[in-house]
Amino acid sequence: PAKVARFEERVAADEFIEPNDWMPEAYRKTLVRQISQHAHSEIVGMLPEGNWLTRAPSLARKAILLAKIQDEAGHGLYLYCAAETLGTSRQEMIEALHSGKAKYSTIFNYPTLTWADIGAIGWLVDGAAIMNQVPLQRTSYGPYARAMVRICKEESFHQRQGFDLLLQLVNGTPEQKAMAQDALGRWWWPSLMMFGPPDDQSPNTARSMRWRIKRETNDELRQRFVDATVPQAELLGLKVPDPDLTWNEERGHYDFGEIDWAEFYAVVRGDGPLAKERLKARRDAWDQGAWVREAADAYEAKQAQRSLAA
Amino acid sequence: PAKVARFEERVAADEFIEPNDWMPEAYRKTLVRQISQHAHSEIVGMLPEGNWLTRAPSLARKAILLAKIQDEAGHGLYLYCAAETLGTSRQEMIEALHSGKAKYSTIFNYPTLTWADIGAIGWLVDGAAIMNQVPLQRTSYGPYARAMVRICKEESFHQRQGFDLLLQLVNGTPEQKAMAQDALGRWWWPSLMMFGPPDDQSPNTARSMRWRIKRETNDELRQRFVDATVPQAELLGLKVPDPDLTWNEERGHYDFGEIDWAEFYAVVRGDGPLAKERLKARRDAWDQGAWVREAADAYEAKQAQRSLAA
Amino acid sequence: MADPLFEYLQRLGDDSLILAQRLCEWCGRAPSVEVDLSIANMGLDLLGQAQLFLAYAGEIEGKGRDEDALAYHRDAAEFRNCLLVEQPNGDFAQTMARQFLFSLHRELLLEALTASSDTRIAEIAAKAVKEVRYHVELSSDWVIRLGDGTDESHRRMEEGLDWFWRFVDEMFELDALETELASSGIAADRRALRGEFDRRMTEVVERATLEVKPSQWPLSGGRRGRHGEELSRMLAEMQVLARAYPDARW
Amino acid sequence: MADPLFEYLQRLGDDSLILAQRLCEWCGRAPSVEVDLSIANMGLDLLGQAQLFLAYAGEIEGKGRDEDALAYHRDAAEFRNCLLVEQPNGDFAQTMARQFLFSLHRELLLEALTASSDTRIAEIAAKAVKEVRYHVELSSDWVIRLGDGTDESHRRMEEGLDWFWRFVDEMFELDALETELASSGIAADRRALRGEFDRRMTEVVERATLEVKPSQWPLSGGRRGRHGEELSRMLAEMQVLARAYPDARW
Repeated sequence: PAKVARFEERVAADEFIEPNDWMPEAYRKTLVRQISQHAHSEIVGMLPEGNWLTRAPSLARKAILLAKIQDEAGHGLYLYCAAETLGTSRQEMIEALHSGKAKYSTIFNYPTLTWADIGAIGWLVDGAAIMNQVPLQRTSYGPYARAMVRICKEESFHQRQGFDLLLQLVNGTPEQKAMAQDALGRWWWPSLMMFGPPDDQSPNTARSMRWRIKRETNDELRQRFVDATVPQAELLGLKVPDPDLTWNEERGHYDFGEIDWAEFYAVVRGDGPLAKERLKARRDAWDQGAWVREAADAYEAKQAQRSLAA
Repeated sequence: PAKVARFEERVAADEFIEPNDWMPEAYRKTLVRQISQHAHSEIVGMLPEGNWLTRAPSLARKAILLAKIQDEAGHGLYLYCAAETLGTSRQEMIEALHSGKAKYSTIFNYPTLTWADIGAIGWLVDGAAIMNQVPLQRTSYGPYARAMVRICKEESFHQRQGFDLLLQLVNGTPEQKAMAQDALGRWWWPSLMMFGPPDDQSPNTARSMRWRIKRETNDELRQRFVDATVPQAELLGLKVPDPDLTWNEERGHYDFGEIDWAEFYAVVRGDGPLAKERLKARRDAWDQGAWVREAADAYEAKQAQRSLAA
Repeated sequence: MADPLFEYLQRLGDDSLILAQRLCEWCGRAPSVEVDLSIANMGLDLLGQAQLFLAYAGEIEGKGRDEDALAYHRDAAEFRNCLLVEQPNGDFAQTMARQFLFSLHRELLLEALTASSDTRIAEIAAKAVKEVRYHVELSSDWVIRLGDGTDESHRRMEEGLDWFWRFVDEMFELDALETELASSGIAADRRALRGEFDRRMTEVVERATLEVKPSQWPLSGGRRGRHGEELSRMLAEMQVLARAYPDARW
Repeated sequence: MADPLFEYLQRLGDDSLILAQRLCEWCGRAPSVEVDLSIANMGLDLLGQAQLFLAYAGEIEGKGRDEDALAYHRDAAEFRNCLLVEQPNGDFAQTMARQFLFSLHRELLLEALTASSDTRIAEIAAKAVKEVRYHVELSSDWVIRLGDGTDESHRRMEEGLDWFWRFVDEMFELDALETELASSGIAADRRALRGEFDRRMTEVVERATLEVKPSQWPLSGGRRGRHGEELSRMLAEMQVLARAYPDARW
């Protein structure tokens, strides 16, 4: 109890908790769940973008997309490492993903249907991610906070690239503009869902905020995202697919329509449009790569033995 | 020896030898080799054509090509059955193919690079096959001869379709015409090689002809093919890639250039441009289908047991 | 808004076309020559049906597009096939599961359409239903044989059916467009076919010693052009020549 | 006949472009996140090299084609890459075998080209050689690790090298065009690189406890546009958007 009090005190004072510091089990568990979910999202998120990598319509755009996907793999790595400092191995985390026990962002269960979706993902999905992540640069767990600093810098770069891709489309041929509008139409609502259930259905929020694992509520972040994104859509000349969207002078915020929570919970449950395909792709990659990982281990072992013998 | 004499007599009298008749071992072996090679050619031959099936540029052409490939699978089946009447199982023949022991027509080790190649295969490859096969309708082994009757009818249909495909191309855009010319340029020489080595390097020809397994020599058939095909090329307005090709008034035949026999023997040896890919494709199909064939066998066995028990 | 009949004919034609294209991918790669033959057979039937429905669709549209223009010059979002038929082949068990689920629905639909008040549709359906009846037989046989074969084939067949389950409901959806066409006797009421589908499907699945999985969150969107990620990839291959040489005739 | 320098630059650029495209196919499917990262890394380097060589090629041609026009609007027969780089990925061992054989040849070629009398080529080569040196290291490490790993990885690695052996000679062919360009100091004499290639290749293969197979019938034709069956299929995917929307800029 003295430990707990001391811990709570440090966190309240915005001190960083480090791997070897004492922490409550629930704090550790919540963090592992949150960080590994974030790591899995980066890795699964490579798939919808990778779907258009081989079809990118110019060499420059192909290089930008490949670099972006590479960054995501890198983020996945930092985050797995951060989670490992909490005593959970990467193997365990990956098995939890493959068994469906661990989650990843619901958004990656939607399909990328045209090239414009690559722009929409950069602009909206990375945009939403930034909203979530910027406050986490001051999260209470040191390794996580430091990973976030680096990730946020790259994410905002990605967001600008996504916006730029769409800008090119809306200034292009009528087909290109239609493609961009269609993409916004499909990605808008799933992006809003990225912030999670509404506050009144998010029971752990209070504790996570006290622990500085979360620093703002789902609804606050969602509102901030809408407020930031709607003007950008106007800049692009694209229509947000929400008839209820209006500027509320009094609140100083946009009012927006009701999210289809039935769809949200279905996707969370693992029933997203491409949920099965995504998990299968990850599992297949992992299973088909097993012999490579085993070979690398065997080689390391032999090398260790050789240097021992030498 | 009396049996041999009686056999030779019957063959010389153009009687059919049937599965239960006595026959010399060498006759049986030669036939199995020849028929199974022919069967394998039908099956491997599905691959270069299948390569363009998913890309056929009109629905009608796609249907024609699919029907053609289906016919080839059918030919493969008749021929495997004909060979089985000689006491060799299909399993054995397929294993011989996959181990590289059994051969198939060298032509199928060349790649199909454009849609025009589908026309060239129908016109030239099926054309050459017909030259080889028409005389085999009167071959001495009954089941083989009867299979040939049916096969020849379908092959000449395929040849006309191939010619028709090319006719459409040469009457089309400049790119289409160039595609047709390029295809003839690539398929001409390999087609001439389909008739096998020159007579003076084909030691078994005499015996095979005596046994009516072969009814004309390689060079005779090759000449007949050239004589029939060159006018067709002229009709198409395409140039045969042979500077030495000229009509020889005296012989009443076309003279033509020397075949690159080094290439021929390399391809026979298994070094054709796509030889490894073709065998791998067949092996993979067979290996990946093993569980299906096993399941079918297991089901048959269960059914047999059930009807026994009933 | 496009003519409802034009839309409907595209749905009918695209289902056949896209499944035929998937079957073409098996060419030369089936577990045996006999199977190669029967897959080609079904592919040919489906191609023929696609040609008839799409040719008629082009006539109804009246803009001079024939079946090839529709097959080769529409983007993925313009295709009206159900999601099931565009799904990748997977292993042979998956291919047969897809074929069974689709063909069974299709047989019932075509049967109903033989009574369509549109005589052209009724004629095409009368021809096609015989072909599809055979596809149902062939694929049922495989479902049963694999389900009741070895442990491995049983597992694969169960996974195959399970994998496609979420695409079944879409085939029985009746949207406003089809409701209207059905009320004038042109289209069939897809919902009315579901009972018979379930009955016959269950019969086969039981004979195959398999279990029907509890229903999953059903997916749809194909009829509105909202497809999965694989369709555009398939079309890139299928349409490549027509797109690269727009002026050519073949 | 096209300008020899234009031809040569396409050869250099297409080798990079086509291999980069193959590497892109691995995206998200590698044996580990670390491997995904390093494949993406090599892909990016190769893409960059392709852009530089093809942009220069377009300038030399002088018909207003830039690197994208060349990448997206040529048919398979117009591509000038060697056959090795267009070969399908196969398993990870095959991918690393292909990468090792190509990168080793490429490092030697680029090293020689840093002394090209064409300063633009020399500059590109100077930048690229550093990148490719790292690709050689990375792929050698995998050849050794897999060759000297488990029995399975040993077998796969051996099969992987064996599978690509027939495409090696082509990379050292010096046709009339390159002979002429080499005599004026623009191109490198590819034949002169073979000894060093064999030496270093053998060193790695031996450390990997693998055996070099007796030479096979070598295949070539890529430099003349005679490719295998897979290139056109790859291009159908790569070029689909550029072909479907010829007027669009991206």
